[in-house]
Formats: sequence, C-alpha cells, structure tokens
Amino acid sequence: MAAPLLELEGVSKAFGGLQVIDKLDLAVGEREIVSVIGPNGAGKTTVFNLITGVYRVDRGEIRLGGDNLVGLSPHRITRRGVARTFQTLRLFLNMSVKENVMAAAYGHTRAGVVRSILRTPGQRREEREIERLAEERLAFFGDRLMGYRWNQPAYSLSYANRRRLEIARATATSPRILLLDEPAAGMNPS
Amino acid sequence: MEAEAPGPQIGADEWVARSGERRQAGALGRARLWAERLPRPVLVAGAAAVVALVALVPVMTTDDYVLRVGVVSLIFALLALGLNVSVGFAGLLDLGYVAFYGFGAYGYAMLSSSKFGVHWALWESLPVILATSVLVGFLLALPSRRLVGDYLAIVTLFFGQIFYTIAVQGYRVPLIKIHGSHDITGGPNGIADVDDFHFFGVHLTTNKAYYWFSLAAVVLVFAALHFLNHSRTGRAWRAHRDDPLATQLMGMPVNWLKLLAIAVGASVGALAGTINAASLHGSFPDDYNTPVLITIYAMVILGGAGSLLGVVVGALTVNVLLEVLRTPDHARWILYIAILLALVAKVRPWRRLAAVLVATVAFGIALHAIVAAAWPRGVHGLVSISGTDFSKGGWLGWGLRHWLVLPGRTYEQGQYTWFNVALVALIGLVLALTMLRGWARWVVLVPTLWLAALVWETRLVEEGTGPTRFLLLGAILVVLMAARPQGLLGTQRVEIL
Amino acid sequence: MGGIHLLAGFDSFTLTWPYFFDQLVAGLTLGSLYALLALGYSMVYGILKLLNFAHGEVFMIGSYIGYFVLTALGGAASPDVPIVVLLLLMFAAGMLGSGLLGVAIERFAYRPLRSAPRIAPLISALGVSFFLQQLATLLFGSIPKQYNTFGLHNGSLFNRITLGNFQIQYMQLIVVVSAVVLMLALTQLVARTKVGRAMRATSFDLEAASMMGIDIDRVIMFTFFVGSALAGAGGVMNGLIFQNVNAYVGFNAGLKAFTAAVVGGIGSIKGAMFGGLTIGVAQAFATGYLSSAYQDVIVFALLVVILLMRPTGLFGTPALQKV
Amino acid sequence: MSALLELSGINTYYGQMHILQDVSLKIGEGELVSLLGGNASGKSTTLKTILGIVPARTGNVRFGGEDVTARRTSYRIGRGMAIVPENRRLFAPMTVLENLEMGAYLQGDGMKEGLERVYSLFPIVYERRQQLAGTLSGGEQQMVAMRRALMSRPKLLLMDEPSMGLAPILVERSFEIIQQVHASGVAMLVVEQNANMALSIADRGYVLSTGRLVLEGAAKELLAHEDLRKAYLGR
Repeated sequence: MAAPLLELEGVSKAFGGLQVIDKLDLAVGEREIVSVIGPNGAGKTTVFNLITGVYRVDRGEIRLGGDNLVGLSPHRITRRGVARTFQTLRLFLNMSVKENVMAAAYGHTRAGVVRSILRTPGQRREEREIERLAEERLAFFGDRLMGYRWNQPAYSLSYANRRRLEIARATATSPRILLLDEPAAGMNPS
Repeated sequence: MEAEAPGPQIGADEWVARSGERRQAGALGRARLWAERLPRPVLVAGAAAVVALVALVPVMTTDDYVLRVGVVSLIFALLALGLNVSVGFAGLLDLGYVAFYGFGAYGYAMLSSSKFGVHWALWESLPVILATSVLVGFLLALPSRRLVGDYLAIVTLFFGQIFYTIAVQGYRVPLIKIHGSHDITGGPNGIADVDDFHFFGVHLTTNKAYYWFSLAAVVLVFAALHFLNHSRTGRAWRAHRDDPLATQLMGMPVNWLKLLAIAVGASVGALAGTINAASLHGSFPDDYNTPVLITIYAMVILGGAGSLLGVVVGALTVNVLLEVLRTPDHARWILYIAILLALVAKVRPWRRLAAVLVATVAFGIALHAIVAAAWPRGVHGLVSISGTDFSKGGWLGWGLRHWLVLPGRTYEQGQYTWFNVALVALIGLVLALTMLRGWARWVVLVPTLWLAALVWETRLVEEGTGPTRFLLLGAILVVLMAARPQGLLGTQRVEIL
Repeated sequence: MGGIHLLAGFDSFTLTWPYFFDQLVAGLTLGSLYALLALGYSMVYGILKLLNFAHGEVFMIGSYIGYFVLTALGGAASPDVPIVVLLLLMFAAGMLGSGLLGVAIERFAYRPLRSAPRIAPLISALGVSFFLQQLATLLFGSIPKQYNTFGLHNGSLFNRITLGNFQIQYMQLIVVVSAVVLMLALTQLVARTKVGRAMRATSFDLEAASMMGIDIDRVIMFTFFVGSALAGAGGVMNGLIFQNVNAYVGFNAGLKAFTAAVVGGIGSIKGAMFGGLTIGVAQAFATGYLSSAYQDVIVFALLVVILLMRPTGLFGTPALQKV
Repeated sequence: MSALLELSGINTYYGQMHILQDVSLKIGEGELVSLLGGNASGKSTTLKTILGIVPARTGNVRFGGEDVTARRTSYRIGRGMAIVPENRRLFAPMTVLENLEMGAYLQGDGMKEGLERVYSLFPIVYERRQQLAGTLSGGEQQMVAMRRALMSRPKLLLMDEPSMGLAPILVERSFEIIQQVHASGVAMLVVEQNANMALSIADRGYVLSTGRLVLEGAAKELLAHEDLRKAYLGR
C-alpha cells in the first residue's frame, strides 16, 4: 500500500496536566473513509483541533502526503488540503449562504486589494469562477441549499441545512481530506 | 412539514423564505427592501443623480460658510468610510483611527508648507503620505495582530494618544544634538501656512474647489470600498467579523487580513487628513484628538457599521447637525422637533400623547404662575443670549418665556448653580424614566420634558460650540446602542455569544 | 525638570541614589493609584468581559467629590475638623459617590446590552466616558479645581521622612498605605466572604453561577460598586498628591490603569495590583531619567513589548480556544 | 396528582428564533421524568426556561403551586430547584469545598449539615475538599456536580445530559446515583439524548422535536413506541 495521505504518529496533547491525547497513531489513505468513534469527551474533537492546527501538538508528528503539518498555522494547513466542519456549527452567520462558500475559496484565489478595487479582467474572471464553484458545491445537496436560499443570511437556515452548508463550505477549500466533526448530530435519519 | 403550523418556527422552509421580510421590518427596512429589488442600472443611475445633485450645491449657494460646512462634512464622510473598513467590515475596534487622520494632515503640512520650505505638489506628496500611512498602519497592527478584540482596542487607543502627545510635544524633539531640540510639528500651535493643493498647474484655492475635490474623493473611495467589499478580501473580512477561528480554518490568513483592514482604513483616514490640512491651510493637534474620534464613531455607529451608504449618511447627518447646533435659534428648533418626533414615535395611542403634551404645557404654565407670584425675578427670562434677543424670539421664544421659569441673566449671581441643579435633576429623571413602568412613567415624563426645555434654554443653547455638542454625542451613543445597535441603515446581526 | 534629556541628558545630579529613590517612591505612589484603578477594570472585565472605558471618569468624579468635601469643610488652609477626620470624610464621600455612580452606569448603560453583540457595550462605554467628561466640564467649569493640600497642617504633610538615602513624604506614605489597606481588604473580601465567592464563581462561569441561585445582577452591581469605590479613593488620592482636578484627569489615568490591568493580565486581581505598580514605576523612571514629555510613549512601548511576549498579560492565563 | 412543576403553553425565543413552541409539561412530587430529543430540539432551553435563565415570551411556569413565571432564577432556586448543568460546569479555579458551598449559596445555615451529609456519604469528596475542582477527573467532577446540586436539599433536581462526556461505565454509575436520589424522594427531570438509558429508570417521558412536544407517556409505553426512535432522532 502506498504511503497514507494523513498520518499521525505518537501525537500527544495535555491540558494542564490532563493527558487528553496520548501517543496517538492514526492513518488515513487516499480516497479512504475513516471513522473516529468514542463517547463525548474522549478527545475526538481534540484530534481534529490538533490536525488543523488550532492546538499545538505537545509531541509527535502529523503528516499530510509526507509533509509535516506540526507548527503550521491553521490557514496554511487548510491550504495544504485539510478541511473541516465543526461540532458546534461555526458558520459566518451574517453572510449569505453563497458568500459562506465563496469565502472558503480564499486560499486558492489570487486577486489582491488593488486588483479588486480596480476590478481588473483577471479579478472578475476569478470572481465568476468562485461563484460557479460555490453554486456547484451548494448544488451537491440537491435543492435544499439552492434558489432563494443563496442570498439568505446563514443564520436563517435550519439546523440540518446549516450542517450541510458547513460541509459545502469545507469542500470549497479544495481539500484532499475532509474532517467531519459529528456530521450527523441533529440530522434527520431519512 | 408542519405547514399548517401557525407562526414562524425554526427549520421550516417558508419561515426561512420570509426571513428577509422580518429582517427588514419598519419603514427603513421596507425602503431598503424596495431598493434592493431595483435593477442594477436604475440603482447606478439613481446614485449618479444623487451625486450630481450634491455636486450642484456650490453652484446654488455663494455662502462660504455653507461651503465650508460642506467640505468638512465630506471629509467626515471619508473618515467614516475608512473607519468602516476596520470596524464595520473586519469587526476590529480600532480606537487609534484618528491618528491616521492626523498623520495625513501633518504629513501634508510638512511636505507642502513653509515650515520646512518644502512645497511638493499633490501628486508628489499624496503617494508618499498614503504609502507611509499604510506602513504605519501595518506597524500599529503588528503588535496587535496576536491580540483579540478588547486588547486591540486598548493598544490602538493608546496609539492615538501617542500621536497626540507627539503632535503637541513635537516642537522640542531632541535628535542628534544633545542640548537643544528641533521643532517638527509646531507643538500646540500646529503648522500654519500650508499650501493649497496644486497639481499639474492647477491650484485649488476656494472652498468650492475643495468641495468638489472632496466629493470626488468620497465617490472614488466609496466605489473602491464597494468593490473591495465584494471581493475575496472583503468576504474574508466579514467572515472574520463573524467568526475569526472558522475564518482561519477555512484557509484565510487572519493576521494578514487584520493588518490589511487597519492599513486600508489608515490610508483613507490619511487622505481625509490631507484634504483637511490643505483646505484649512494648517494642521493643528486638537483637530486630531479624542473628541474627533468619538465623533467619527458616532457617525459610523449611527449610520450602521458595515453599510457603506449608512456610514456616509451618518457622517453627513451628524456633522450637519453639530453645525446647526452652533446657532442657538436653530438648535432650539432641532431640540423641540426631535423631542416631538421621539414622542410621536414612542407614545401610543395618540390620546396618551396628547395628554402628555397638554400636561407638559399645563405644568409649565402653572409653575410659571406660582413662581411669578412668589418670586418675580425668577421669571425674568434670558433677555438675550449671544446676540439672540429672546423677547423678539418670535412666538416660540415668547411662549417659552411664559412657560419656563428662567431667572434673569445673572451669571455672577450663581446662575451656574441654577443650571447645574436643573441638569443633574434632568439626568436623574431621564434615568428614572427608563426604570419606571406603567402610569408612573407618564407622570414623570411631564416634568422631564419641562426640565429638558429649561436646561436647554438656560445654558446648553449658548454652549453650542462647547461641551454641549459632545455631551449630546455621548448620550446619543449610549441611547443608540440600547435602542438600535445596528444603526439607522445597518442590518441587524446575529451573534453567538 | 521640564527640559528634555532623551538618550543623553543625564548629569551628575540625576545619577545619584537619592534621585533614584525619589523616582522610585514617586513611581510607587503613582503605581498605587493605578493599581486601585486597574482593579476596577479587571474585576468588571472578569465578570462581564467588558472593558469599562468609563472607569477613568468615575475616578475623576471621585476626585471632584473629594474636592467638594474639602471645600465644604473649610478648605485645606483652615479646615473645620481635624486632618484625620477630614481625610477620612474625603475618602468616604469619594468612595461612596463613585461607587454609586458606577452602579448607575452599569444599570443604565451596560445592563440593557448584556445580550447585545460584543461591540455594543464597548461603544456604549465610550459614550458614557465622553458624556461624563463633558458633563463635568459643564458642571464644574473648565478651570481645574485646586485642592491646595500644601496648606494642610502648614504644609507639614509634604515634609519628608528620611532613612539614609531613602526619603518619602508623609502624603506619599498616606497614599501608599491607604492603597495597600484597601487592596488587602479587597483580597480578603474576594477570598473569604460569601459575596466574594459569588464574585469568583460568576467571573468563572456566569450562567453556572446563576444556576446555583446567585443573583447575577446583584453580584455585578456589587462588583461595579466595589471597583468604582476603589477608583473614587484613587481619585481623592490623586487630588491630595497632584493638588488639582479637572474633567480630563480621568481619561489619562484611566488609560494608564487600563494598561496596568492589561499588563498584569486582565481579570486577575493580583495582576492588576502588580501591573499598576509596574506602570507607575515605569512612568516615574521614564519621566525622571528619559523625558517627561514623552513618558506616555515609553509606557506604550512597554505595553507593546509585554503584550508581544505574553499576549494575555503577566498573570493572565492563556485563553484556550473553544471549538 | 398535584404537580410540583407545571409548564403551560411555553413559547421561548432567542432573538427572532422561535425555540420552544407551546410546550406544556408536568412533574409530580417525587416523580422521575425524562425529557428526550435530538440536538437543537430545545431540551436545554426547556431547562433554562424552567430556571428562568431564558425568559418565556408567553406561557406560565408554576412551581409548588406558585406562579414563578416572572420570578428571577435565584428566587426559583430558593424555592427548591437545583440543576446539574450540561458538562457539569464546576467552578474550576475554586476548591471542591467552595464548589459545594456554592451549591448551598442560598442556604446559609443549613450548609454545615449539608456538608457533613455529603462527607459521610462520600468520604472521597472529604479527602479532596481542598483540591481545585478543575483538576478532578471527569467522573469525579460528575460526582461533585451532583453533590453540589443536592447541597440545597432541592424538591426538584434538573439534570442536563448526565451521560455526556463520560465513559460508558461512569454513565451507568451516574444513573445508579440518579435512581438513589430519586428513591430518597426528590423529583427529577432528566434531559437526555440516550433514550433507552433514560427511559429505563424514568416514571414518565416526554419527547421534544424542534421545539415541540411530540410524544409523552409512561416510560414503559414510550420504550415500546415504534415512533420513538424516529421521532427523537430528528424532525
């Protein structure tokens, strides 16, 4: 088997003397779906926070496609191809549904302040592409996030649709691996 | 599901669909919703028409005072636009903003005045000033980039103070010489003799010219910020305002975005400062101190942080209002009309409104009669205030004189005390009003209104240029935060606390 | 002093031990003032996560109250009551008045905003601060009011006690000692009493505290009262030492105290005390050895350096991001 | 049966979001009632409405026969409510003893006696009384949180997700203690996601779904109810 896409090796993390993660090894291969199971408080979210750089790893290594992620700031880790959702939904509540997804495309777009102010042809092309990308990502969930909902603020969405929007937003960062934190919590089984 | 359920509910689709309507309740909201439905060309044409109308002001008036007020209002509009970048877009409480305004002014004053004998043209000085202000903005934001919310506020507030200190103390800067010092900023007297804007043979010499120049600047900055708001940077800023951590985890470099927001705001502030220094032909430290900062904040908050149109409207409104308050007679009209409007808006049904008004009038007349009988000097009234003759003040002045208990104009005999007691009592009554419920509230409202008029007439009117305006500004900020934190034109926000 | 000696202005006079101790004592005196004021910022922040910008103005009003008590009792030159009683009355009135003002500010400007977006109470605080400044200008005039405490007891309160190289004025001693007493009282209050326990619980977790049956509104009110009373005491001390009070004295002192609270780690009582002393001493040394005109710049630089090294202050616990 | 706690027609809002819709429920003296529901179904909001932390826009809360709708949280707790909040919410920088004292905040005199009762029942708590609560393990924290709530000798104990964040073995231990407390005559409202567990010890149960009560009945009937699974999992 080829080297795994994401690899955790001997990762440890303690909060004020409480060892939350102890020498964790974990590997996720390309195109693989891996579940992390455990009761509340077992440290699942902490693992995600370590991978995405929210917390600093005490010991151990985290590699994505062979590159070490430890010590990188969260936005760089995301740009390397790690995207996530949040157990406690963290949408940009006051932005529209579509803008939520468009915002996440920041990492792989270029236009700077000056080009945006001047609206250069390149910048406008890029904007159109982001918009198309957002619509495409939202279309993934059928018509649940389509049509009039595009321009609604995210806070007006139902709980289940907020979860969907979080996933759509995460995929807009063009990830190689997607970390879903309790994606089914509060969702309808149907 | 549950389509037959009455009323709104979470998760139901039609509720979501109608959330726009609820969001925009009230007359302002409806107007806004209506405007949003207009096709784009109509909007652009409408905006152009408004700008054209504003541009016609100098043609319609020859009054230089009016033009000067116009220039200052436009400068404040620029300032509000700049502050809106950090506060409204990115959600950073930048309390050092006024320093950038001052930085622009002093920068231009040093590069184009007889202070150092340097007389650069605008196209030489402006790029230097803007670039340096962006740099200073970066420098300020650099130590604060690791700081969250409130810490940023304190560091920037301190920065603003530092700027002021340097401006005031800068006439004795020790550089290389050990004993002795250099004059850089002119100290408390500032820098005078600043050149007019001149570029490519054009000299702006009149207020009219500065009016058009500032208007052009406002339009350009407005458009630039509008485009920026709808670019990836703008989206990232707004995302940061909603949830900084999620912003970072969606691949956006939060620290860089913070630097950028402060720096872009700084350059707009510096531009405004440049215009101010040139149009005033000088740069004076007190124009760039805390009261000005509070004024700009009041404008942004009143208009609605985050809304470009809102902050411009807020800036124009506040500045014109503050200007009008300088003239006692206008100030009087403004106060009474504002009180009346507030009553009409807040007091329902109209029968209660009528009762309150009648009771207030009756209360004043009765009190006046009693005092007139017991202590005739107590109703002498203010005969003249800064040239305004009360006895000729038209029916309003006449009416007030026979309604309020105003002792003669005897400052030496302790009228300050009279006023101070009334002012403190008024503040007490207003605070009590907010706590009382039911009939007690309406009973207290009557003496409060009367006392408000009394306090206003005894002193506040003539202090128009002094603390009164700022006193009102402070009170407006507090009241507005409690009543409508999103401002007049801003949209209501949802925040998870 | 007056003149400028940035970088190179030292002469033989400034490089002596007595001079050094003079600066140190001046710094500790100033620092006790800042510490008292910083405690108010810190306590309120601990519970409401609100930077109470109006706190400096509470200090200013306390100083005015002290002045009015002093004047009402015959003035410094010929007071109607013994000095000890006079000072006690000034402190009592200043603390009570400021405390009530703080409670009123909380009730009217902050309580309606408990559940508003974060930025709203900050703006409101800015508005209150500005309002009080201008109100004081209107009520008391723009000319500073003179305490003239040099006149107290024929000026003997400004005599010095000498211990070798170390010299301290009686007045400085009074200020430092009363500040220490007040701070000790506060620490005991917070550590030992029931209401102190309620304050700590509320500042750790407001909702959980309310679930224990603690009346949150009353705890907050009490916190504002105590914090503002300390500020009022600071205001009176300020008047005693610097001899006068004007409407803007609170803004600058507030800014420094605020810095002190941040440097110490906002929310921490120990940090506020330590931070106050640090800023006071730093300012005194900056004034004494570097430049009186640019002392603010130097204090600001200190703040920036400390925040760069420890973003949550010296005694603050690093905040753990909740995800 | 006279109801100890009675909610009638409660509607609660967060801003414009309508959370609880027309919720009515009753808890009798000494009864153990479970309130079930998925995420965001309004379970915690129900507890907060009962305590008065979140005000009800319409409807009434009656406790011990008294209308407490307009009363503050502290008053209601003084009348005999207590809560073990979600995630326990101990005051981490305070000692175990101080945490227990917080539980009897409104009691004053009864505190000593309450402490002795706790110490005699749980010697381990006595040993740890000077330890900072934040340094306890999850299970120990749960014990302290329970004891803290019982310090005030409540008539009604509210429990918000007692199983959350605990290893399965500790969950069982928690439920045993819940049964013990119930046996001593305290009425309880247990909010849970873990439906089987909660219903197995309860007298009656209610099921909330997006802010509405959709099912109610005796615990045994609910356990057998085929709609339960579907209903409490989502909308």
